[in-house]
Amino acid sequence: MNELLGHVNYWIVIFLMMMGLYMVIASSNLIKKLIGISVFQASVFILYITFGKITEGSPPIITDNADVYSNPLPHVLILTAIVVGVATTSVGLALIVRIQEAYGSMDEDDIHDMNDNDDFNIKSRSKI
Amino acid sequence: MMINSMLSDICLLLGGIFTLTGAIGLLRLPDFYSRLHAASVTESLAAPLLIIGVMLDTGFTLDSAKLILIIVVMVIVNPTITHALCRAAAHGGITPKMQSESTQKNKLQTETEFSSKEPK
Amino acid sequence: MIAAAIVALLITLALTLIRAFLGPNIYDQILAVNSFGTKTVLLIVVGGHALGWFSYVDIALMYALVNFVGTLAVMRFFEQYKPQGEEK
Amino acid sequence: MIENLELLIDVCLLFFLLLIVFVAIKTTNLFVATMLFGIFSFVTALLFLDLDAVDVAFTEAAVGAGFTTVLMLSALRLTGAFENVKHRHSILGLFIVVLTGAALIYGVADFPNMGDANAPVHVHVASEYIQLTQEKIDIPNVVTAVLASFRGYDTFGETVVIFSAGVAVLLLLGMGHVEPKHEPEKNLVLWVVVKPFIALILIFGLYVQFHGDFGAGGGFQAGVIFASGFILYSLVFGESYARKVVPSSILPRFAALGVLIYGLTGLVSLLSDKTFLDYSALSSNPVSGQHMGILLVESGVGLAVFSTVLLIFYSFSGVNHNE
Repeated sequence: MNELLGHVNYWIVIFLMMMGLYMVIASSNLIKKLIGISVFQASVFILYITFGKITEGSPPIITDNADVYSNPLPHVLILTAIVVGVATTSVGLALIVRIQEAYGSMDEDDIHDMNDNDDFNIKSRSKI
Repeated sequence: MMINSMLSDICLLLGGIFTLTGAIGLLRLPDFYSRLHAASVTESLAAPLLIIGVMLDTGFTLDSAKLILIIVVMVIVNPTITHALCRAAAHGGITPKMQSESTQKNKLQTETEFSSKEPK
Repeated sequence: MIAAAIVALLITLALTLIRAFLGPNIYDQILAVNSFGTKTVLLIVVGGHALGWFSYVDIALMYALVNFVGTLAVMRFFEQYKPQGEEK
Repeated sequence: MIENLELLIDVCLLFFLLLIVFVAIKTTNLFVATMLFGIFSFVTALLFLDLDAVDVAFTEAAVGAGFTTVLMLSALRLTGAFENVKHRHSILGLFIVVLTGAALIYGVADFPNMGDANAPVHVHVASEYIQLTQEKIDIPNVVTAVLASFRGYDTFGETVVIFSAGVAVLLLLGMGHVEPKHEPEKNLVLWVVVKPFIALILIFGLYVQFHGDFGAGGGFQAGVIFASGFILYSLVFGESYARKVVPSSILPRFAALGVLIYGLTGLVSLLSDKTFLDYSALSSNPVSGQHMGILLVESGVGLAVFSTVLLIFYSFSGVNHNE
């Protein structure tokens, strides 16, 4: 029982991670792919924070009435990773907006079809 | 001190009951506008009750001032959101269930819907 | 008693989430999402008090503000999207 | 009792996350998927709070739930297509995902239990950081101390990454201009209610910025909160008014200034024969030098994050990037 409860966080995090991965593979829409990547990212964050947790520990802010503190290092790494993650997401969204402007579609399959079609290539090049 | 903790318990209990009622209403009521009512039960009644319950238990510190600020924020923000959402829905062409057809037929309709539409 | 309130809030969150998934139209879903945010704030206040989370009040205040901004953004962009959809 | 409650909240929230992602995969409406991602961030932040990571919860709530949702929604408006998303059922993809997942679950079996105080992560540098913070820096929040001082070089890199993301978005989209048809409708109730809230958000942002040494908070969070005050203004009153309050031309300069403040703080210690970003050089007393350095560096980070976030929001709210 103890073993089960101690590992349940890891298992659910792996489920989440795999759902994010499936979202990237299975949806052809680019924005949904980006959401899938963000879900994957968030599951990694949860995994790191789970490592840092100590039972009966308090947050790593020094007070008089606590002597066991959770590990501050994963917190620092994830704090900056979240902000960097949103910065990269915004660059990805900007790329998607440009793709939509050039091709008129955000669907990966449609874009591949258009790329195979020579007529479109000429048209889009002249447009860009 | 005794009275404080008793009052706090009562507030927390009432708040818990009201949040649950609101959520059940949000799930079971037949159309959008009535669900809006159910949701506002939580937001304007249960939220202050729960926060006051916590405040009575902590005693008066700097945190109490911030908790009062949270109550003020919630009491102002949530009706505003409800108003804006209601307006958007009315502009978006959502009609209340009762107005669409004659009252009697509608009464029957909602009753059958209530019995047939079990939450999953 | 505070444990009972926490359990009630968790059940409430689950029920609200179901409405957010089912919601026959988008307005129901926006309502459920906003309501979910409000209940999260309550869970932070009650849970933070019961479990002794550090500076939970600051975080609860920020959640309330962020929830407001988020819901306004959702409504604003949804309202503006509609006329374009009808043109097509 | 308290441990059981913590565990109950933890497991419930994780199941909520699974449900949310499952529905987000299924939905064909991008608008719904984006909103669900907003709640996903909220629940994640709550989970971080439950796992004792106060600062991370703060950041995730401000950045993930607040800013990312706004950003994705404005990108959806620019692209203009959000319904009937095609979903392909990929058997091969499912197979790969299940296989990877099974391998990971097999690997996880050796991990120490959650909350085990003797796990390998906790026996190394963590206790040193906590001890050294008390001795050398003397501020209560260990996360801020590690972030700004012990690993200050790392954080400098991250600030530069954020700055360059802002530059990249600017190169891709440009500032554009605001089209009148995109302006919001007049709504008197919103106008009246929102005005005091903008002041409240800005003051709260300053509080988070300067309270970061003692409680949860710091430059990253404060920058995003401060920016969301202006984002709120622009959502309710219209982008053209917001651009009159904060002109779009000064934002790139502010972002660069933030990074510059960070770098110059490091340079000062370099000039007085100490290593880069060793703040004890800033004052005759090493401990107060550390305090001063952390304050300077955090304000640099706050300024850079604020202007980059607002810059990205402006880029996504303008239209007609082609011309």
